[in-house]
Amino acid sequence: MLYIPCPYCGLRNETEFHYGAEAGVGYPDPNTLTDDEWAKYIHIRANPKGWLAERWVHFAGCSRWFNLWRNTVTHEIGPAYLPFTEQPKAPSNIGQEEQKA
Amino acid sequence: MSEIKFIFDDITYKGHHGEPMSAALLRSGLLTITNSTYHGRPRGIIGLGVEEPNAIVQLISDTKESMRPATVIEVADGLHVSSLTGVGALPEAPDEARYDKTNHYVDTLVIGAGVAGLKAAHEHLQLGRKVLLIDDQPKPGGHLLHLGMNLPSVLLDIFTNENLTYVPRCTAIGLYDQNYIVAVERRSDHLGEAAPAERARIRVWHIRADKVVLAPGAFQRPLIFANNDRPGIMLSHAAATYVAVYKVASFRQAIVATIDNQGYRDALRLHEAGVKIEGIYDVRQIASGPSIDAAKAAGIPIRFRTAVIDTLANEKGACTKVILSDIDTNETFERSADLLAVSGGWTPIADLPTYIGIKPQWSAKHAAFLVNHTTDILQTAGMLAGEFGGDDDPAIFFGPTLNDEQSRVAYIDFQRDATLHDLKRAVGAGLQSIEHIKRYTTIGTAHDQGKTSGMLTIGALWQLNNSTEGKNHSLSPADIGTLSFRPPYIPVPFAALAGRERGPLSDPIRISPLHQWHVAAGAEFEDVGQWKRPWYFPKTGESMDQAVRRECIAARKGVAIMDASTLGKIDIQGPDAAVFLDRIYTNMFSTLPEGQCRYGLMCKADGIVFDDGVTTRLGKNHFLMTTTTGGAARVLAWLEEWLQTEWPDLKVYCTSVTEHIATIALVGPKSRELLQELVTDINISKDAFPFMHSRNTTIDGIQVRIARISFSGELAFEINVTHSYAKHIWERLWTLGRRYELTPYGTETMHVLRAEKGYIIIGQDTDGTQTPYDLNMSWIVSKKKEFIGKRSFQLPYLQASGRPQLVGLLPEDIDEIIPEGAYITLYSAQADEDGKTPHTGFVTSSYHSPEMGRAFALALIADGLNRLGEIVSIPIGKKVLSATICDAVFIDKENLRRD
Amino acid sequence: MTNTNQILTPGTIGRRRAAIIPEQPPQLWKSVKPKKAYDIVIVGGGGHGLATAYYLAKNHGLTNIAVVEKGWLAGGNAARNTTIIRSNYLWDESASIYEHSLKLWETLEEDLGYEMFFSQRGVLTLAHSVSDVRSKRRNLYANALNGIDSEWLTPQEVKKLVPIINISEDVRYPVHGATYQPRGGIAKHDWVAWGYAKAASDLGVDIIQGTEVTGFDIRNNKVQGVHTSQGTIATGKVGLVAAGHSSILANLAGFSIPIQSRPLQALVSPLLEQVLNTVVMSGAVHVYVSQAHKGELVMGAGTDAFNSYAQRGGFHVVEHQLAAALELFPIFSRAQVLRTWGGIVDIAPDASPIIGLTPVENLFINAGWGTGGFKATPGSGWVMAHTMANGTPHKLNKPFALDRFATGHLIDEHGAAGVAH
Amino acid sequence: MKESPLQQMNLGKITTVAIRELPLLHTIDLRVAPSTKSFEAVTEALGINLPGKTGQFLTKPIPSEDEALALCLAPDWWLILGYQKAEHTLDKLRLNDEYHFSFVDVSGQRTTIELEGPNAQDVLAHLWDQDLREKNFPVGSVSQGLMAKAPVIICHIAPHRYYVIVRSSFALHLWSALSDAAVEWI
Repeated sequence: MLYIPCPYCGLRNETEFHYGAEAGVGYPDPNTLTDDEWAKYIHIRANPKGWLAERWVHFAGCSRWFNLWRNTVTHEIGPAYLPFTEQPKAPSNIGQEEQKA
Repeated sequence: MSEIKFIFDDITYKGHHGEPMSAALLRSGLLTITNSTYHGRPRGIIGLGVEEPNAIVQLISDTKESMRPATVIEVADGLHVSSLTGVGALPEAPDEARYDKTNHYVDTLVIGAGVAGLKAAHEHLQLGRKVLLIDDQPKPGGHLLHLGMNLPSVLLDIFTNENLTYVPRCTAIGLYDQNYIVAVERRSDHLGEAAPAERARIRVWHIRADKVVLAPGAFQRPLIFANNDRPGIMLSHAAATYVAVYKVASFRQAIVATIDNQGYRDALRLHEAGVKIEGIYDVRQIASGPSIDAAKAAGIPIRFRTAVIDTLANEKGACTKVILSDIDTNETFERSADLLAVSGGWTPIADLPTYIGIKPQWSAKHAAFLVNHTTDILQTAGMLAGEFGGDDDPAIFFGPTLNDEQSRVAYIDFQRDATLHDLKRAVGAGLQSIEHIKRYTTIGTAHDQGKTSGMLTIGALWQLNNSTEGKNHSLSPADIGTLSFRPPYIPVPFAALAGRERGPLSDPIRISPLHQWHVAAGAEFEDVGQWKRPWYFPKTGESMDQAVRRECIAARKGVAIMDASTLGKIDIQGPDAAVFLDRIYTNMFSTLPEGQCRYGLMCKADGIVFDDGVTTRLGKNHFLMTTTTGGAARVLAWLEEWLQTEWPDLKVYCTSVTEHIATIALVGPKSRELLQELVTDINISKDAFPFMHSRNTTIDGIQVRIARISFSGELAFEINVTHSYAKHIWERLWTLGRRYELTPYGTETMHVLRAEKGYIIIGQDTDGTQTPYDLNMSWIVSKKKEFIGKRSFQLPYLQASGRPQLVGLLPEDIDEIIPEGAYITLYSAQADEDGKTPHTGFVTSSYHSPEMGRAFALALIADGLNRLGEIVSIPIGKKVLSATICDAVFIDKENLRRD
Repeated sequence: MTNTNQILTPGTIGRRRAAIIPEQPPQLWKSVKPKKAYDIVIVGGGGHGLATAYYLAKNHGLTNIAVVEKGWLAGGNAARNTTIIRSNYLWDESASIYEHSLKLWETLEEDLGYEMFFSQRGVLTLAHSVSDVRSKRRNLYANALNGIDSEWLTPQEVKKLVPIINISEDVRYPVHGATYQPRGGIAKHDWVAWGYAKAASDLGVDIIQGTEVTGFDIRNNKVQGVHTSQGTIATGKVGLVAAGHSSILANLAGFSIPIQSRPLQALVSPLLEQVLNTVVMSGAVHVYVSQAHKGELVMGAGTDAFNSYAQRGGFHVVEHQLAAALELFPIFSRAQVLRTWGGIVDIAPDASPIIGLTPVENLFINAGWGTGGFKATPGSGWVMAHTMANGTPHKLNKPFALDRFATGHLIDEHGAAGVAH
Repeated sequence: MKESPLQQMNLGKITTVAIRELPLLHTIDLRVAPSTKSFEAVTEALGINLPGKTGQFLTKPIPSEDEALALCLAPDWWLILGYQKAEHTLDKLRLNDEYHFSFVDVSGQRTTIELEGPNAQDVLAHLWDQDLREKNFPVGSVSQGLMAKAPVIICHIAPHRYYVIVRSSFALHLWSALSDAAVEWI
């Protein structure tokens, strides 16, 4: 039972959310794409081991969509951010930069 | 402690209320509890708690429950138990017990009320935090309880702190991400017959803690030697506790075999309780510490570098003699004992942290795997973290070298009867990974999940590796790896985890405001998602077919009424509402005049139809969308997703009004006449109120919106009214409708009526692979605008010829209703040599039409629209039906009846 | 082959000895260090990878093969599934490949010379509503035309076959009938993989454990070797058969596949006297249960909703699963959950596998079996071996090509499979 | 003529927990982006003071309506309970494209169940998996979620007093679930 930070409602159990796969895949202009490119938009989303910026919607709460960094191996939860806002760096990167500083 | 009586295997035993059943049985002198699962060997109690592999019994009191360790059953009046041989049985009687669940959020959760856990609780309370302390024992104290000692007052004081919630008999079974813990509290079995009826027998706790302290303690390990499974051979800590604390006086003469100082402490306790200690046999070269000094002072004989190698038994199988071996000379000798107490070292309970991927680390000093872990949110304490108390000094030793014959009876997993021989065989078969060896030998897969056998397996493998040709001496048990633990930490009854989700509470039942009327009218119901919808309304003695025919005729010839309240309804407002709908639906909505309705179809981006319904323009910037019953939540989520994540510039708000608005469909040629009696504010004549128009008016002063929408092809009115007035309006229509023989109908009749008109049902005439073109609905696909899914129509396969298309089917036999889902073949098609018959489509909807007086169907048929008039076959078992492909609209192709 | 037909009356107080398990053979497979070069490298030592290697050796005479496994052999989904075998799929393409697999199952023990407790005890798939009945019956008619044994059972007939099931109308979602495939059943998952491993090893296939593939040597869009944690292995052909990790490997080879990796959980009870002699599945209420040979109830839970490689899922999924199971089987109330575990399943957009060529020459992929991979093990290995040996797909896996997502020719088993196993 | 989903059912006792339906509360769903011209126009026309933060509610948001409540469910989403005369005040604004808001009467969409008594929170905790601790859900808080799988809105009205606002079609189901959860206290 992941504990997911809704940007509006705060921490809530995962059963209140629906998953929306990789974040930041915008709707392309369909008419400029080849069939392959269109298929890629429809069907292919990142599936990495490790940190993934992904979309969630708090369907049982405020019904808002948001993006979230989450680690697919450790289930660590990173920062949440709103659509159309700047994507924060992946948590591991944040850590590295802090170490350098 | 009051004395009680309980029954085990039909014999009555006495015990003290609340003590472990194992203690009472041992006190009565019962050593052999059962026979082992595969080898049939007599077995007795070896442990103190959930680690017990042998004494697994079955509760018979109330509902039978198998596979419970006798070491954790608290005896109470009325307890009735029988033995098992490793195979449980399920109860035939229904389980009348209640089970519940609760959710708990807390600052600090402490798991384990031993000294380490109590200290942690104390610390966190001192910091002003709220603490939840859970422990699987009936009383706090952990190890101290086994030693018969009282808690120090500083730890006792925490129980009066109002910030502490202490839950005994509560076992953490799982640790999950973000400090989510599932625990199981046993709440009534220990009360026996005194348990209140309304009390939940087991409560499952879902706990989320800001911080978790794990102080679960440790299990003592047995040792591997030949015939190490005989009744009378016990873990030394358990034996000493039964004798010293529970006053078990059944043993006269004991041998203690040990690899650490714990054996000495236990020997002392046995000695002090009056058991003669024949000797302490220690595998170590030398040992020191207060416990050794004390044992010497007590005059207990001690011999070093000596290990048990075998045992002998009496006719009942119980241990009578112990064969010992000098490790350096291999000289063996025999000693008599009715108790062999073994101390093989401690195995800290590392299960919970491993569930979230924290790996235990080997410590040679402790001869154990530890989890010494501290983060902001999770911390281990006590023995798990390596706090063994300082007087243990264990050897890394799991058993002496045994020959082939001895290793066949040297048990590692008692419950699975898995031996050292099995382990050697697995290694010989070429297996290296401990996971393979576990699977090959089945070690660790029984009820106790390897609580005692897991570490023995690792140790035995390590010893086997070290002994082969003298190499690998640098290996440690850590190089063997650890076995994976899997939740739950202890077995949990299904019923406990199902909790209150039983019967009607297992999934919500959704009902319309007219539900009670339908029930009173004798409706048969159909499950549509979570909704209960009237399926048909049989009159006394009527079959479903008869009822549906009557209902269909009423709708086509007179007037009929249906509850359509379950349809999804979404209020859509905003300056860009029309633009938005143009993008969502395949057809145009920006051109829809105010006060009018239009049917719309929506696709996913892959071009596949996913919902449909009628949308009404209530105002310039205001629409009311209806969706399918099952699609309501899905469609609203779909709209929100596009608005929020793709088109935030569109000024549109969507609001669900599914339950706010109840919808009553009044259908049939006499519907206008009937409605006219109630609606006096507006003119509802054909010309004043045309098809697909919507009007606001009142009935009995109640605001209603009436729409000229028809899902049957008949003249029809949909009356929309707020939830709280729905029943009043329905009953008014019902009362007035008597003169018209107003007939209520359900979903089955609705389906027949719409199929006669070729109207689709999403999910019945579609299966998630149809484009609008496949449904012969090219008329609804706008060429003038972009909409979701349009691009996919260009994909080669979606525009290929030969795709299944929606058509009608008329069976040759007019009374033969083709089964829905039946597959269609070319006329007179035959199976090939593989037994396969090529098909050309399948039947989606099929009914008898009272209007046509015959059976008819809708079907998806390859290239069907170009094959009208063709005769096809439908094999049904051994029968082959024939039918003719036809247009999907069977009745009133000119749409004359709807006005 | 084993078939336990005796069913004890539920509730008999247990004093029974457990069924004897046959001993494992004294020799299984040899674990070896990798050679410098092989004709073929199979990435992934699970059931499908081992079956591929076996059929390459047996059917195509190719034995200079390495199976490279990151962890321990068959330690992924092969060790984590609920062992259900059936072939009654909806679409012709699926039915054909799964039926081919089932036919192989029927002679597999003889073929491999290895006991794997294959038991054709039948698979019931329950229907709980009017629409559920309609779609299940459609499946049945489709199966009939595909020559697959499948029949419709009324609730009373279901009860006869499974006496412990509750067919009353009182449950939240009553049983309205079921499809039944008598030839379906179960097998012991570990032993299936071990049987293939032993047989492949006996034919000369190298089994290399504890070796992770870290990249591919690709030149002129042609694979030349695999980089591993034990060095580079040169090879002419590579097969990616690593369920759960298919996306990662495809990315290493420079292309993307439409796969998402999700946790799928299952659970098991302690040994119980035999009460259930048929596999019972219900997509509508999420119940997948059988009783294994030794007596434990084996149940599949649902997939979690999000991507994960953690091999663990949420406990709420298990709790929901048990609630659903008790509605159908009230007798399970005091059965215990002994152990839960999670696997990682590859989910493709149409819930059908991807088997065939990739954009890289001589690099082949076998992925996307979702929750249904176990039953496909023999068939999957068979067609993958054919595809790799010949460089072109077998007719059975041709429809399951990667390019179907661009043409739109999906094989959408969602409706039929649900989260089915 | 009006009927509520639970017909004013009640159970329990105030010394432990009393559970009853508060039927037929007039309810308005308001959607408008905060800090916009539309927001100002709408709140002015309604004469209402709206809570600014998701998860908060205001009692007496309208000076003339003593019993009214305004719940903030999302940054641009409010539910206003007990405000009878709201509708007509916005008619003019609706016709003006410069304003972007949505205002929907949803009185029939949900009904309200009140739990009151020292064990009210215990009963809720049996069915509600959100954090009810004072520090995270003090009086004045509102939250949406799932209770016994039914979508609900919970308000912490006063110490030991909660509203559970449930979708009408789920109301009877939720009532059964609450009765079951409360069994050890009633």
